[in-house]
Amino acid sequence: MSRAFDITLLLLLIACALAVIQTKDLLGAVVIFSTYSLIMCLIWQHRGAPDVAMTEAAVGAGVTSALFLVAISKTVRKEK
Amino acid sequence: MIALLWINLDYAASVVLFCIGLYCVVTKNNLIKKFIGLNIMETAVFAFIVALGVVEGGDAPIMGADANAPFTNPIPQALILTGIVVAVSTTALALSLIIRIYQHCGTIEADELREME
Amino acid sequence: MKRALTVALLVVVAIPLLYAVAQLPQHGSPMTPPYTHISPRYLEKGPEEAGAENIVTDVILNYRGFDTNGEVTVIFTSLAAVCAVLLGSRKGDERPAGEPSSSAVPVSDVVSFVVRLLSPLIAIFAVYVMLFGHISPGGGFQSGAILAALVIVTTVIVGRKQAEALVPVRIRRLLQVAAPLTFFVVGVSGLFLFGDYLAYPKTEGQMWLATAWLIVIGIGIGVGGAAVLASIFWTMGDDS
Amino acid sequence: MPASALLVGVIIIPLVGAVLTPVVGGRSGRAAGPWALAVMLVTSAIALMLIVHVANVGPFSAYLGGWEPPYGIELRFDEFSASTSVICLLGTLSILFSFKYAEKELPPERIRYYYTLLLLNLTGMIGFVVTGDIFNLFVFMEILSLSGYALVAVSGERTAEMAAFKYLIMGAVSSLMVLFAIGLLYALTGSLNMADISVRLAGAEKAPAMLAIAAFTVGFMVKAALFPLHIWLPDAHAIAPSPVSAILSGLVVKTGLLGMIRIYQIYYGAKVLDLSALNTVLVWLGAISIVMGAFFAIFQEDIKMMLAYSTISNVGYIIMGLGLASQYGVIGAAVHIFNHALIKATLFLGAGAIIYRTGYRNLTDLRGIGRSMPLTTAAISIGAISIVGMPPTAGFLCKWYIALGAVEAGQPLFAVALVFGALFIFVYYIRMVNTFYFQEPVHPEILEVEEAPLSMLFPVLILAALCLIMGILGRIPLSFVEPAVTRLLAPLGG
Repeated sequence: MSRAFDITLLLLLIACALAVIQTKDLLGAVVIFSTYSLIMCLIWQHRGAPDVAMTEAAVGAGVTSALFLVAISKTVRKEK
Repeated sequence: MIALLWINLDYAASVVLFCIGLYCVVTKNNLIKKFIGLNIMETAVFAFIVALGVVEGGDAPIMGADANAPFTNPIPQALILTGIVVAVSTTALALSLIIRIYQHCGTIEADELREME
Repeated sequence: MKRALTVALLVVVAIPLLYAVAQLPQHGSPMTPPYTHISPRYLEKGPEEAGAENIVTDVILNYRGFDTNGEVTVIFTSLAAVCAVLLGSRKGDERPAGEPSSSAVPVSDVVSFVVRLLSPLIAIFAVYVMLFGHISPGGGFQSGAILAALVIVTTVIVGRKQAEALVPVRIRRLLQVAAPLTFFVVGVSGLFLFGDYLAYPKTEGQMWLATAWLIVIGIGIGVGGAAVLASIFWTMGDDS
Repeated sequence: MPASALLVGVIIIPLVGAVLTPVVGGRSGRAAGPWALAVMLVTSAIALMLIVHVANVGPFSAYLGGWEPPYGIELRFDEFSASTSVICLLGTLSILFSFKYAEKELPPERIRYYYTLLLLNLTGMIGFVVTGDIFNLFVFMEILSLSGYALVAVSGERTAEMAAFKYLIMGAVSSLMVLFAIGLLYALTGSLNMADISVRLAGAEKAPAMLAIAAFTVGFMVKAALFPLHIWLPDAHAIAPSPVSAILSGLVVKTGLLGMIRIYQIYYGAKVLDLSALNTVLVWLGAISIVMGAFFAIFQEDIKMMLAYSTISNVGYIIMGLGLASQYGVIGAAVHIFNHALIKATLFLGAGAIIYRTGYRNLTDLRGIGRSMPLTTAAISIGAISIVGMPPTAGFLCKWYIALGAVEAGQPLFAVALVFGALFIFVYYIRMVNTFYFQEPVHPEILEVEEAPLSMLFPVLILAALCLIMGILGRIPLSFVEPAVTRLLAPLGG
């Protein structure tokens, strides 16, 4: 059971990574990227690493995404 | 090899994510997109290192009255805490450079920037 | 063409990588070198000799405290780097050719309400994480990141001016260097009191003191980290 | 003061100095420069004491937090760590050189951050060469890389920012490679202390150990700008402010090479793999780097661009010496790390002084500068003679040793490549010196410019003098690193 859960999460992770690459809209890509971070955070929580999970949730999904959003608002939103 | 990879599934997934990120860094033209790719690579390496410390059925390494062995290895977790901070620092600097480049050149597409040189 | 080449190249890279990671000691087994060599001592003796029940906190702040000293320096470097790249401008800089999308879109009432509702709770959570990093998951940097996230959403809701008024510039300069300076003070006092840089009290009966030091460093890192991350956000948001 | 406290101090003092620079510097940043200079002078004094100590008693350690290795982090000062002295010397002189530069070229808001980043960069390098813990190495590598990327962009020119971004992308990928390799070594040994890893790696699985050294090599080679991975270097080093170019070319590139030496220390000691295949690859890449770097340098008009390409060929020399894995080769390579730092700093700072006075960077525009700035051009000429490797200058002995090493390793072909590369280098430096002294100026006003200001002239002259002195006293560093090289190569002989 736990194994199936693991594999589902890993597949979701890879799917998110591919989706980030495919998305032309940078804003969308950043949102998917923060989802990716959250899934990663779930995996780490599940593997008994709550400290890392918490950091990833706050930094990877939170602060990093905010910085990306600032950069997008100051530049362009669409990839050519 | 496949059987071994099935056991070491976490490591294999990290390698796949690493390659996806590398693909994004190499082929994408948009600088912000390149950098999202780099972030994917970074998380892949972090996932690899955290996976090194995992033990079957392990609990978080927090001692207390109701804690019971086995515990996961705390060292990789400590390393990755540092790694995540390094990653966000690099991201902040890279995005500042991108903002500056856009202010100077009006574009953040790598090929257009190359033409301007 | 370039894509096909890259994919081919990646496959060439990926196969040896996969082959090598397949040969690594088995994932999840308790017999791997990482699990048998150094970590047993940390797991067994951590709470007694390093002062925190959360072994990860023991490792990052005590056993491998110097790494964390470097880590807070890295994030400070990042702040200095962002300032060096973004502040000021050369003479004759032309204004951007493309119009950056204006940030005048008003924030929706729902979002604003929810943020106002949640921010005190987030703040309390951050303080909890900061102070209780030694017995529960979390610690200085996590709480710093949460505080920074709080500052960032507050900036979005109430606007830059009001958010910045919370932390005046003079104090902010000191807060930004709080984390490295805390390490310096604790490290040097360790050097003079116990003979080694970053040494903690180790004798029996003084463990509460070691725990107290862990909390002090945690507060330093939390406050410093939050100040640095928020400053990076503000600096990047400036219309330089 | 016990030696271990000094060893910690050599990292901590510049670190705290750097952190305080924005506060001390004030809004105008006027106090930041003198403050940074004072910090570096104190650090240099400590570094000197450490080197005297290591010459007397051999390598020694400091345990941070009082945890003995492998449980805590160990700082280890050995003969290779003596490069701290070069870091401190170049750092001090570059900061002094920066005074006038920053005043003229930088927006005032950036000045204090410029000095902060310089100090952080130097701290990162000192930590990098002194630490004995492999993850701590990574942390310091990040401090020096991040500050390096920003220093390239600090002048605010459009091209500078693009060069910095290119540097950042390649640098970040290479850092990840190193982190991945650290993870692999940790998986195999369960340890992060270098000496401990070396002991425990002996019985490890071959494939992951091989992947780890491959990842380390690629990662460090990007930092060192070896041939196929050098593409970031010319732009970054040529466009950066001159004092920064001196530090990047003289020191930052060398950290990649010193990192390689650390990895060799682990792998040679563990005897887990036969590294001769990797060494052959490195020797070949080194040879190609020498020739390619020299070849491209010939066609450069921009003086700093030419110096940047010349760095690529000199990295080639060092890699070749390391890859030969023979006593003479490695000694020559290790000493060339020191000497090239001195020489390249002379050249970059000299070029910077000329650009500061004239505003021109192309060789054609600089014709006849030798008449109006005689001291600076004389210093540059000394640097040029040294880098070609003519006796009696600093460059000669190490290249001679590397050539001897090639013969010793039974590969005299590479000695030929080395001489061939030296000829190329000779061609373009002769061209430069010729332009300075013997050609009629294109711009008549070039004859009117004044000699460089004292705070710029002093560092350049000191460095040029050192190039000569190190040539005459060249045996001292050679015999200084010899025990370390013997220890490094001992497992191979057995």
